[in-house]
Amino acid sequence: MAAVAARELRDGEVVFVGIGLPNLACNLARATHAPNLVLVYESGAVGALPERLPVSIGDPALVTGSLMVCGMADVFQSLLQNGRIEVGFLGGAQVDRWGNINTTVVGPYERPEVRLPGSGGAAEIAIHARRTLVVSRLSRRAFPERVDFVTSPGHRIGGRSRAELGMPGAGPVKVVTDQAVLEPDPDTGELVLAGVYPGVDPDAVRSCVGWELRARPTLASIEPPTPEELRLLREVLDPRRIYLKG
Amino acid sequence: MAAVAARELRDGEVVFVGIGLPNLACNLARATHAPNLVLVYESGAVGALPERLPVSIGDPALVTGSLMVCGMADVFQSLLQNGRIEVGFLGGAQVDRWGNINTTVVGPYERPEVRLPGSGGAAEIAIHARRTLVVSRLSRRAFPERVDFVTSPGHRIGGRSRAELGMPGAGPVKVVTDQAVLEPDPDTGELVLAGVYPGVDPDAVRSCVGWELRARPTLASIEPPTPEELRLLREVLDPRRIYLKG
Amino acid sequence: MSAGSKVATMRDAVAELVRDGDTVVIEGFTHLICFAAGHEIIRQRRRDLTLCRLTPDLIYDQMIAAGCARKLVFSWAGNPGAGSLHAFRRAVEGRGGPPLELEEYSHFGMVGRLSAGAARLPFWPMRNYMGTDLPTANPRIATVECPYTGERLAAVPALNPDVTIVHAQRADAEGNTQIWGLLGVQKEAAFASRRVIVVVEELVDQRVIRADPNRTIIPGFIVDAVVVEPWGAHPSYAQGYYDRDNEFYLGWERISRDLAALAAWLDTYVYDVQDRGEYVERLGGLERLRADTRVSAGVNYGF
Amino acid sequence: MSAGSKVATMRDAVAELVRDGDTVVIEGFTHLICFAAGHEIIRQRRRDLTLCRLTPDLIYDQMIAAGCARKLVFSWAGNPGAGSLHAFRRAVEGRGGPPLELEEYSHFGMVGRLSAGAARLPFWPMRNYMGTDLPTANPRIATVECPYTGERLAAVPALNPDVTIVHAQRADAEGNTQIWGLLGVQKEAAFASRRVIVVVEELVDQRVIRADPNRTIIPGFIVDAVVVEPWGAHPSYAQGYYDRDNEFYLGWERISRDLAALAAWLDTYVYDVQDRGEYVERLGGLERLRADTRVSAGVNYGF
Repeated sequence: MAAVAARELRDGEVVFVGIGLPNLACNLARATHAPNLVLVYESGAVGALPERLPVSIGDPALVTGSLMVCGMADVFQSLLQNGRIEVGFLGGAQVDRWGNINTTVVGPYERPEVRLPGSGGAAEIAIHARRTLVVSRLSRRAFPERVDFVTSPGHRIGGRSRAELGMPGAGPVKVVTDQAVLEPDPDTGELVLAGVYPGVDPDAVRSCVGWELRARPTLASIEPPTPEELRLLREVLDPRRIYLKG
Repeated sequence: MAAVAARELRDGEVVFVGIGLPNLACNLARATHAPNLVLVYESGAVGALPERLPVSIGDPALVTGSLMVCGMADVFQSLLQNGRIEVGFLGGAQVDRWGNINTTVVGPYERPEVRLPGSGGAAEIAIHARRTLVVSRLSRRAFPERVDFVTSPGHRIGGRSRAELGMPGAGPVKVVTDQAVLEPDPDTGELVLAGVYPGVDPDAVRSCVGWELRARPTLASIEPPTPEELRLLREVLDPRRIYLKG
Repeated sequence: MSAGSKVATMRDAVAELVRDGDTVVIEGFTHLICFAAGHEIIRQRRRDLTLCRLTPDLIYDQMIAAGCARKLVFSWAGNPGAGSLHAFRRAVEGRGGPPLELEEYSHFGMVGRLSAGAARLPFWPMRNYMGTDLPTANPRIATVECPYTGERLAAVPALNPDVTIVHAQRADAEGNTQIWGLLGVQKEAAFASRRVIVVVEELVDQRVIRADPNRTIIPGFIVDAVVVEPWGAHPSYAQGYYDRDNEFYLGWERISRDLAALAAWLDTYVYDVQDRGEYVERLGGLERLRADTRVSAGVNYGF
Repeated sequence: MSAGSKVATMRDAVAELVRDGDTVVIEGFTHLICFAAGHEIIRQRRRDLTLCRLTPDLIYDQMIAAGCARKLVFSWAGNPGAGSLHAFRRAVEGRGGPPLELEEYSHFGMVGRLSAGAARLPFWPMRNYMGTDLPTANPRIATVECPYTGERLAAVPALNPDVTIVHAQRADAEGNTQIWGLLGVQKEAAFASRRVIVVVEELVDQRVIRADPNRTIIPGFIVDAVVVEPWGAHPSYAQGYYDRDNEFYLGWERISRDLAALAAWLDTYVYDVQDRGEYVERLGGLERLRADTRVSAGVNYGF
């Protein structure tokens, strides 16, 4: 997933990085085709060059040798709300048919079955980043027809579009999973199957999704990670396999 | 005037300092009875210990060796609007019966006879400082019944009190001139004669004021500068007589 | 210029400045989280506190477990990079533990609340929350109409805590405080607060502060007490002093899952220790976390 | 990480990024006022500019005299510590000189306008202006209703300039910019602007910036051009580089009072010089203003 997500990043872009796979993807991109990627962390580290794999978005390694450290009021107002963040990464316990993401609760808010951490910066990233990339492992639990709670709005919320709701950003342009890549239908914003990993049966993907998953007329076959990408991920970026589950 | 104003400052207070006489008064107070006065300049220098007489509120000597330098958004929001400034100094071309001050225009705004610099921070200082001290030379031109333009509101504006207008600060508690000291009447807020300098005839003061100047039942006689105050002012604080007109 | 010293022990500072029922902010985003103050509040058995932080982190999970909290105001309640805050989850999921009232925002919302508090404004405007379920979960998230465009923006209410506790690398005895590395929202939290406690790794002569005034985040005249508490932010970190103790964060997952283990941990490392020094001793010292040296060059303040 | 260099000459930067009719901000409160950019704008005979600054200072007085300005947006129009801006006064008092439209605020109002611009909000709320005549003189000062208390606060509209010019002590070739000493509203102005020119005393290797990231005020990715112009802020000052030229400020009183003297000054020091180097030459060098050395100690960024 990290390698597939990394390919979505263009050199020189300003990216709002989350911890875990997004961080791996960004550092892989920097090590390969996008050396000038500017990594921005919600903690206030800008242009970080982490010398070790950061274990939190506030890791001291993100500060040492960075281009700028600013307070969080500047992060959210002058960078994110200002429209300076070109790509935002999102992940979540639930991603639904319209790309809405839930990181708040499984079950009802007042009496949840599982209480998740909540928004953090995810609500405003989903609203303001010029575009977002969603990274999530495919499973029926994780891809319901409708999320229990909209933490991060996608393309259609209660029947209303992002434009109607006045959201500056374009929303999720790709949902990268461990088996396939979903993309919003240009007209409706509904997530459709855009491509599968080598050897993955589209019907297997459909069985992991809680709605009638439509597909693009022609499915892209997604390039597996190159040996070089694998080497960087496994030997350089995450040698202790903290985030690489394989 | 500097010496008389200096005596109004209490040790440890946080003072919003203007350039010129207010700066002299604050540094005289620091050199005498108020060594712990915290000088705040609208330029963002906090706890300045100027090694030379600052010639502007942004003088580099206010930065070197200060306790904190902050941006102007912090000066006006976190310090002034937050209510952390205990004393503010104001001066102006015109001071009226109610302690309103004009530093904007003489004559009509659209076609002024004399265009003055304008508010700078004076409007918000008058509104937010816990109390203000006004320093101005006495003259009929400078003390009209009504200012041509209210830049800094005093105790009564168009008949309305500070409380009615919702101003956090107490407004001008003293108007220090070169002949006398005026104070607001506790009930009406109208400026009345509170004290005269040695040898000054109250009627001489009245003739310099554009309204029927009332007086306190008993006038305070204002102590002239002590030899030590004069020495500090003339030899240490303003040896080149930049602000001391005598 | 040197007003009276505000240096106090943690015990005295908390006894005097943190009261039952207070709204308390212990800020520091990943960096400089003042666990030392949280533990003293637990030891002094403060109750009915409204605890506010963007990321409750382990410190509020511990305070919730110890029964200090009536309410939690927050935006992200996880164990950063490690898992869940189980005392928090038990309370919210109704699986035992004291009940806990929630008031939930996003990070931007919490930053806005403290910015409004620091500016002494009643609200803070932002473009946010459209399409999310947060305003439904938290009716205090409102809207405000722009007087120029007529558009409706989101608004959050000011947060003005009774007491804010900020950990910093250094301060002088008057409380003039300098922080570098991640700044979080400490400045806003301190200015928004009625009372302020600054806890530092090092107490320095005022000359050190005056030699680099651009590094000062909090001026002494808004500070009520200065507590000198080396290692006071462990298991979080202090840039230039010590690294984050990730093993501790990972280990908390196991401890906080198990009520008995959690109670035992609080006994051993909080209730049964006199102060921070003894806490560090029981951990066998923390030298393994001592930071390496990457000293920046100075800049010229001459004129 | 090192994107393309943005280093340009002042001539090219102004030619490309400052256009007739633009709304222009040259910020710097007493400190770091970029006279070098103002003079190049005069030389290139830009017209119909809306000039915005808290304190127009000598630089805008010169640009007004040279006919660059259609409108002035400001909060304090004096010659700091020295007297009046006479080109400005002539225009406003109708005593000759090109007409000049005014939009007047207080300092707080201007700071709020740029803060709103930097946050991409349409307005900024504040407690201000009650009892003053400023809202009458400037109807753009409005009020906004608090959604929680119902009280009416003052509001100022966002200011989003076409181009902002900031002078700084140092930056790298990508425009990552560091400032110390007085910070004014430069950060807000840069983030509020469509285009940004950074003018520096020194171009430094990116390693210098990365060695002390807390000093960075403006990140390179919002900067369009980096101009290296030593002494570029004269007669204002650059902390650690050179002092304010007070004799120049005092002398401006006499020059600006007299149309002929002012025209002659512009010819000699602006129109007839090629660039900043020649300007400094004609002044006989500025070594007398060179700052003394008061270097701060570094701090440890290790972990």
